[in-house]
Amino acid sequence: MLKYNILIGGEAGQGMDTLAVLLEKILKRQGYYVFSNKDYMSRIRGGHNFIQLRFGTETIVSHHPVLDVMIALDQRTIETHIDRLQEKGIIICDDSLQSEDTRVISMALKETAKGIGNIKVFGSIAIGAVMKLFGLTINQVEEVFKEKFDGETSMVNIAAFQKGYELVESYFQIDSPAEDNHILINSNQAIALGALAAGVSFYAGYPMTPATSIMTYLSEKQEDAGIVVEQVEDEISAINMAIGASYAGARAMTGTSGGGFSLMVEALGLAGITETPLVVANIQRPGPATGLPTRTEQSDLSFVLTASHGEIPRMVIAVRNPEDAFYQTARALNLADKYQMLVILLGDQFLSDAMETIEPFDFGRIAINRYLAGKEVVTEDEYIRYQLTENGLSPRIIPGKNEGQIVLVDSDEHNEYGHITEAAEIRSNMMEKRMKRMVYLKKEILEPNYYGVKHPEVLLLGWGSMDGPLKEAIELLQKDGIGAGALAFGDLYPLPTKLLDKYSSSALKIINVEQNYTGQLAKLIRQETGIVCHNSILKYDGRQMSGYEIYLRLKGEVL
Amino acid sequence: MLKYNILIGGEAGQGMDTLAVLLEKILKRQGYYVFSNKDYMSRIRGGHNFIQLRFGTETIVSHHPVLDVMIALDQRTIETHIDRLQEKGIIICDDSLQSEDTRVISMALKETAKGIGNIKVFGSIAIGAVMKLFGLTINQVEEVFKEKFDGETSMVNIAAFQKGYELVESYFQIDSPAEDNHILINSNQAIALGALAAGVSFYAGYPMTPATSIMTYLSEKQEDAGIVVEQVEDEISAINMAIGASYAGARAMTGTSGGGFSLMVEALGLAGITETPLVVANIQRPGPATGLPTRTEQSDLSFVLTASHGEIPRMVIAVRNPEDAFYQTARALNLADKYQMLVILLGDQFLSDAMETIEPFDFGRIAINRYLAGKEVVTEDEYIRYQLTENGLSPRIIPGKNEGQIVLVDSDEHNEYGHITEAAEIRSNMMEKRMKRMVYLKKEILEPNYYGVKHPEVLLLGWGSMDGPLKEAIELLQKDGIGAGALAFGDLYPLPTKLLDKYSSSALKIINVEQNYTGQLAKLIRQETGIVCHNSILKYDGRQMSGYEIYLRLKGEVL
Amino acid sequence: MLEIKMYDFNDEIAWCPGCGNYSILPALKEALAELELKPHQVVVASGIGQAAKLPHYINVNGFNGLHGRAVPPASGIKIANKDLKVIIHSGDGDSYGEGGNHLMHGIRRNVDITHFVHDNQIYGLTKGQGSPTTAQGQKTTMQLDGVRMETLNPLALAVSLDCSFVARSFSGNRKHLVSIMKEAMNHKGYALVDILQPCVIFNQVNTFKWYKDRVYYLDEGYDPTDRVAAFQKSLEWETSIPLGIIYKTEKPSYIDKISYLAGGSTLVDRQWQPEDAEKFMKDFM
Amino acid sequence: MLEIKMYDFNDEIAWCPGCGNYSILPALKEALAELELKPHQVVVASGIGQAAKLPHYINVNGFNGLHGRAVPPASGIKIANKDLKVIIHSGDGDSYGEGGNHLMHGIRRNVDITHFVHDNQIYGLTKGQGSPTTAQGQKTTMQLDGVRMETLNPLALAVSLDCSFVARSFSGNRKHLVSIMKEAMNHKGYALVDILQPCVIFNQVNTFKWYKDRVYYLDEGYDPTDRVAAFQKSLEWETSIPLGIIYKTEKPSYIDKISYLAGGSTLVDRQWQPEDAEKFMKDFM
Ligand SMILES: Cc1ncc(C[n+]2csc(CCOP(=O)(O)OP(=O)(O)O)c2C)c(N)n1
Ligand SMILES: Cc1ncc(C[n+]2csc(CCOP(=O)(O)OP(=O)(O)O)c2C)c(N)n1
Ligand code: SF4
Ligand code: SF4
Ligand SMILES: [Mg+2]
Ligand SMILES: [Mg+2]
Repeated sequence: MLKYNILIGGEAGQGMDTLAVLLEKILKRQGYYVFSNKDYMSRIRGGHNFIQLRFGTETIVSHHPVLDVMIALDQRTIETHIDRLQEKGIIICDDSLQSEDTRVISMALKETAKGIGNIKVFGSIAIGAVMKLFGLTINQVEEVFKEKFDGETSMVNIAAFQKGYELVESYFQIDSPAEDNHILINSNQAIALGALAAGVSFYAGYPMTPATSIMTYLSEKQEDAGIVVEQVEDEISAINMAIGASYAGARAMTGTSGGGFSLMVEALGLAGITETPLVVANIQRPGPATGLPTRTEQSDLSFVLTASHGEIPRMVIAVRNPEDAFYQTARALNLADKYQMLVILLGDQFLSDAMETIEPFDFGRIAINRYLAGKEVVTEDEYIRYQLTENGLSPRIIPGKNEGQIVLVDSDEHNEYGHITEAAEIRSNMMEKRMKRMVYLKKEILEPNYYGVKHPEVLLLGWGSMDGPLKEAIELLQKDGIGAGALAFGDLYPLPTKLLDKYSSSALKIINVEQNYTGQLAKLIRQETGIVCHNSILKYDGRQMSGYEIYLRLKGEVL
Repeated sequence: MLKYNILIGGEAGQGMDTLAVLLEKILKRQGYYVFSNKDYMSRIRGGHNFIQLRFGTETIVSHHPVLDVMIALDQRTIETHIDRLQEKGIIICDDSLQSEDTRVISMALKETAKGIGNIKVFGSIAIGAVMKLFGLTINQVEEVFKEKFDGETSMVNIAAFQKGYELVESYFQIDSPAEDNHILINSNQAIALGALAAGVSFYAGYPMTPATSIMTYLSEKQEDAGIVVEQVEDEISAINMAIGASYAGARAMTGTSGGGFSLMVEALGLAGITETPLVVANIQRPGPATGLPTRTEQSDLSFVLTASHGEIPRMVIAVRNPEDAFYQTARALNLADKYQMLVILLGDQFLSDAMETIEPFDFGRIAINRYLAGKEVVTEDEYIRYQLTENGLSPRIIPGKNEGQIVLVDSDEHNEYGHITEAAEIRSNMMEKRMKRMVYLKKEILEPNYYGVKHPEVLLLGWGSMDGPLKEAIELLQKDGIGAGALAFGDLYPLPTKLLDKYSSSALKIINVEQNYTGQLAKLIRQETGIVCHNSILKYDGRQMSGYEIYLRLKGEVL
Repeated sequence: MLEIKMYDFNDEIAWCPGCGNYSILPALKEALAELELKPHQVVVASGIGQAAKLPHYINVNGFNGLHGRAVPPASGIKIANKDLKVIIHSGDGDSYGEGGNHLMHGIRRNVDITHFVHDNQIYGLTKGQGSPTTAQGQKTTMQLDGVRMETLNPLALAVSLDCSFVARSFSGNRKHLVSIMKEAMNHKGYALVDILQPCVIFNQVNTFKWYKDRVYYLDEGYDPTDRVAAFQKSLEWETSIPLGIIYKTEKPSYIDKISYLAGGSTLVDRQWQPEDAEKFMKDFM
Repeated sequence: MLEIKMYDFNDEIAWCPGCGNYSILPALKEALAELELKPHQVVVASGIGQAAKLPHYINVNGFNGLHGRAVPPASGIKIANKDLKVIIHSGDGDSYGEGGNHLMHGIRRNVDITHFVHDNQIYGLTKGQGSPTTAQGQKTTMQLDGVRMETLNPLALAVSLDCSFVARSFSGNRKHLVSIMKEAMNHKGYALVDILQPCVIFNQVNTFKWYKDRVYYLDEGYDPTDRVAAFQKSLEWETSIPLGIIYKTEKPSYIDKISYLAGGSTLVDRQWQPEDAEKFMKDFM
């Protein structure tokens, strides 16, 4: 299958986002598979940003360094990326930009746009040209423009598109796609949609890149869905408010990035000791501290495994792609309710901005299970919030519903009624009650995705957003005849170990592939299983490894 | 050697603290070794508190469950502890309390006190009686009372003491001690004194049991030492203020307990990325959340190893006893300056309240090394705060001292000058620059204390406050002819592994002994070395294991 | 009026004998009884401190959260279930110190909760350090040479934030306290009531007598709707301390501003199936 | 007066063309030059946001800390080295939102620092969400139906806390801004200056013109030492917005209250040997 890779680059504020949205939507509507990712700076205007957009007739799960087409909105784009342009690639840019390169198609984009009546539409000319270069039809173009812009604006843009389409000749070959039956979505949107599907009715948060878009999406839908999304004064408030809402019986959630998560740490323990269901999404970016706000990293795993003083049960799930993000969010919410506990979802900037064409979500697969106690608890007796039971779970009711029954929860150690206690025996019982969940969770955890041969000699280990790149890397390795396999973990804690045991036994080399410095998955695996990785492929410069990059580094550094 | 164990119990507010301070000081001044620990509730009046005081003519490093004498200020004390009183033990209490037990010496404490002129002095009568029971002299008694109380009050109390001394007959045997050349101190006081010796000039904190006493002690001395101790609005402010002061060139420190530490987590990363020297003391108490505010636990180790999003270099040191606390605090401050990094000190409630007689501190052993750059940096050139060097450390100057040179630090990723950067290569260089310290630290770390035989069959592993109890447990095991040894870790991260490798190789059973639920040291050791503990002795009810308890549990559960 | 003993709970009370908190607890029960709020309809939220132990001593729903963090969960509870009567009882350190940011923005959020601050002008539970309301210069167990920080005036602060109900009462006058509590709970929007409460152990300055000698009661003549006058009134202290409603303003509460919530069911009772979200997928088609 | 170019720094400025921040930066340089403060004598501390990038664009010492946490390090810096001139430049979100508690208690602490808030009434760097000073009802990228929170009035807040210097200026009037900056920096104690700053990208309501049409300058006739009058003045907004010193009061700063610090050397220059602490061991003898 042929896949093509287009880069759109320029300064913040030049409208690359809009161009990319238009182009990827048209391609998607025409039936192509699309995968796009964003590389942008922490500023609103100026600097250098770019979007990479891959498309083809089969599923695409990773970005790729080699470019076929570049739409350069400024000089810097050409200079920065020209080395990555394939020999027969094309650069489309305004004729005001300078380049001796023969691959440049320099067009009077801005002049032409002015002629059409609005200089702002020059980008649409470029899109038109690109579509033509690939010999694509203009199917869906009008629809997409009309959805994106108001009446008149859409007309000028369509005219601009057509102009661009006319100005060049078709150049690349591409198969015609099947009919479009996909959605195009990123993982943050999928988390938000998963939360909506699973009945989240309260979300409290504080803006922080790259987590903000979860909240923005939910906020947009709040009236339509009848939910409340509250932007609070700080992340401490966000998590405590969500815990309050959850105690009261709403399905509540919060989300942030590493810095905000750090501020939430104390309250994780509050959810733990009060046995309040809570899902917290940490959409990672490179730390420490403010770090690189708009870039990507997977460096909060070690942290979230033990974040908060003292000891609480917790589950940690990394989302791997938009599809996973949707179903895992719903699952996390159900597990939080089932075990009256904390579930942490890990995403990252790469996933939060990477758009992928996937199967539409099956809402029939989602169930909303609240596990609230039924009428057997609603007696005339006092309600006992922390009743000691066999499995550590106490029947849960919510306050205000049963006359004569009250619900008392406490951040201090407490007895079965929720009252402060300092008794040694009760304390021990309560610790055991809470921590027992970790045993039950072992039955809930899902094994990692496996890609590769049955008995891999080279076993790659990764998690979260490494899923797609690992899959692509394995395909490349297999083409080279290397007996490779990769495990891509979603559930991380408790750590599922069956497939790990299975595939690691045959492997001569086990290599963790992570977007961090210390090899956090490898550490976790060593701690939990004693399995030691022989090599590591690590990256911590804020840019996501592609499948191709993993493949190259493996061959260069390890194999 | 004979050691005796006295318990003083009653309600909060009945003055046990004062009695204990008087008694232990007198015993210490007479030349006895003393070890006392506190068990108290999170309330100001009422409830049940007690202090256990062991003394003898040799070093004592742990408390002990078996009691020789009990001073019961209320009925509940008798009921709660009578089972622990040895067969030939004695209970001293007011005749208003009820007990059929033959070991009770019921005295008209309150009546007698009234007779002396102040009912409040009844406790001093009890102390007098106790001293007599042990056949002790009244040497030092007057001095101690006079130091503790104002003129008149001290006279009435001395009179009360004498009355008590007269009312009973001597009963126990005890060797006469050597001359007093010790100090009597707990680990929080030792941390504070270590900080003073090592030149801390700014301490910011927020009250939180059991860390408050560090700050209280420093606060008392602030004028005398010419330092500033600031109680701030919250722990976030405390750590950020300390970082600011440290950036400006003061030796700065902060301290708290787990809940406050949780709030400091984001700023740990700030110290990391700005390469600002910082020592944070976390005096642990049982979590999660508010937990058991006045009790003890060692459950923050896993947490502090990776606390904060992203990745920073850090050192983690647990203090093991007051002597260790003093020298380690000074060492931590020097290391923080040497490596321009974060050092976390772990203490716990047990240590913070346990008074121990130890050798006076040798202030000559303390050096204040600030590692600030000398004049070679003070040129007319621009100062480059994050200059890339071989070992990752950049010469450090402080702001305001060199005309023409400025110091710029940043919580974002930055270039050598401290300016925000998003460049991939600089980012990678800066991560490596910072993290390199972990390699150099390996040369700084101190091996754990080892107690026991040369080739132990049973190897106990513990850390921090388990040091004394482990030592005592090993002595007991050896008396039983068991070939046991124990490693008590002070430095925890990076983990020193030489002695661990050495002693674990011969051991048939390795057992971690920890005051937590999840076996946090065992996890760390597994992660770092692959060495797996075969059994665990864990306790998480907020009460410290004594050496004797470890011994009993080992024999009961493991051996 | 409901029976007061409905709110009784037999947990041992851990406050010191003579503590002002002992007067606040029965006042709350009385106010609840008079407002005919049944135990299951009420939630008392608190942080950590002596005052914050109150949820354990009364038979209503209770959320005893983290130090300084009473306001966010209380807000979350009310937003989730607007049918509940949500009350905060917490200390001055908890509410104004560690929790200052939540108070400030909680007032701006104007969720319909009533916040009673047991203001003993000291950190009681942690043994007597200065709190934001401890007088500048006062010696404490931590500030041995006197508090350096300037004294916080919580009422002036609340007025500056246009808090919808701002009042002061005193644990030493049950009748006044009950009546202010009732008015505060009946008020729609964020209501802050600073209750002067002697701590007999750690605050030897602001004793029962100290307060008693200084407090006076605002009368009919005082207009609590004038914000500037309220600000001026809030500055009185030291020699004469006004008790009563300092400031009051009518405006939409948080929930009023969300029409589908104000007019519809609570979030807790929202009817929703996964398929109801399917329509949102069109954004991604 | 020093040469202004002494403060220039050639880092690329990441603010948007037309941003009000561009007028604040040279005003600061001018004020510093006029006060003859050399680069090494000054520290600019900030949090995170667009405004908070300022330390990168000026050649003085800089501490660009965490979001919302500019006040604590600035206070620590000043306490450690009272000889430094410590200034904060940060945004409204940073100073009043995430950092609200530090502002409140920083004012009470009254450390001698000058806090300039670039108040664009929006979260700029994170792309246009409502900040504490965004008008209630205003539509933003997050609050699509308008901000529900009530608008914070930072000056009223500061006056309620008896902040020792409270002023407002406008990025659109360099002369006024420079003169207020100088007065603020010359003032001893905590000085808060709220600077109206148009964000040309995310705040289409409070534009340059919007401010320009509304601001007026307090004149000699206004007495900034009357706290109640200052409170009243601070409430003006909407149709006419006073610029100038709203409130000012003379009182001991934090360092003044610590005699050995006020009279002695800085903490940084303190002479101390380990043996100097030996005397404290007597407590444990
Ligand atoms: C994060 C955190 N920091 C500190 C503490 C310790 N702490 C508990 S209560 C308290 C002060 C309480 O003072 P106040 O709110 O005035 O209540 P009071 O005891 O006076 O009623 C403090 C500092 C804590 N529990 N958690
Ligand atoms: C703990 C934390 N939460 C959130 C953020 C994200 N963040 C960075 S700047 C900012 C808002 C800045 O607004 P403001 O202070 O008004 O500055 P402006 O950009 O408008 O100048 C936010 C929410 C962060 N960096 N850290
Ligand atoms: S310490 Fe003070 S506030 Fe706390 S219970 Fe005792 S008297 Fe009341
Ligand atoms: S987003 Fe607004 S505040 Fe930020 S630089 Fe641009 S115009 Fe200025
Ligand atoms: Mg208090
Ligand atoms: Mg702003």
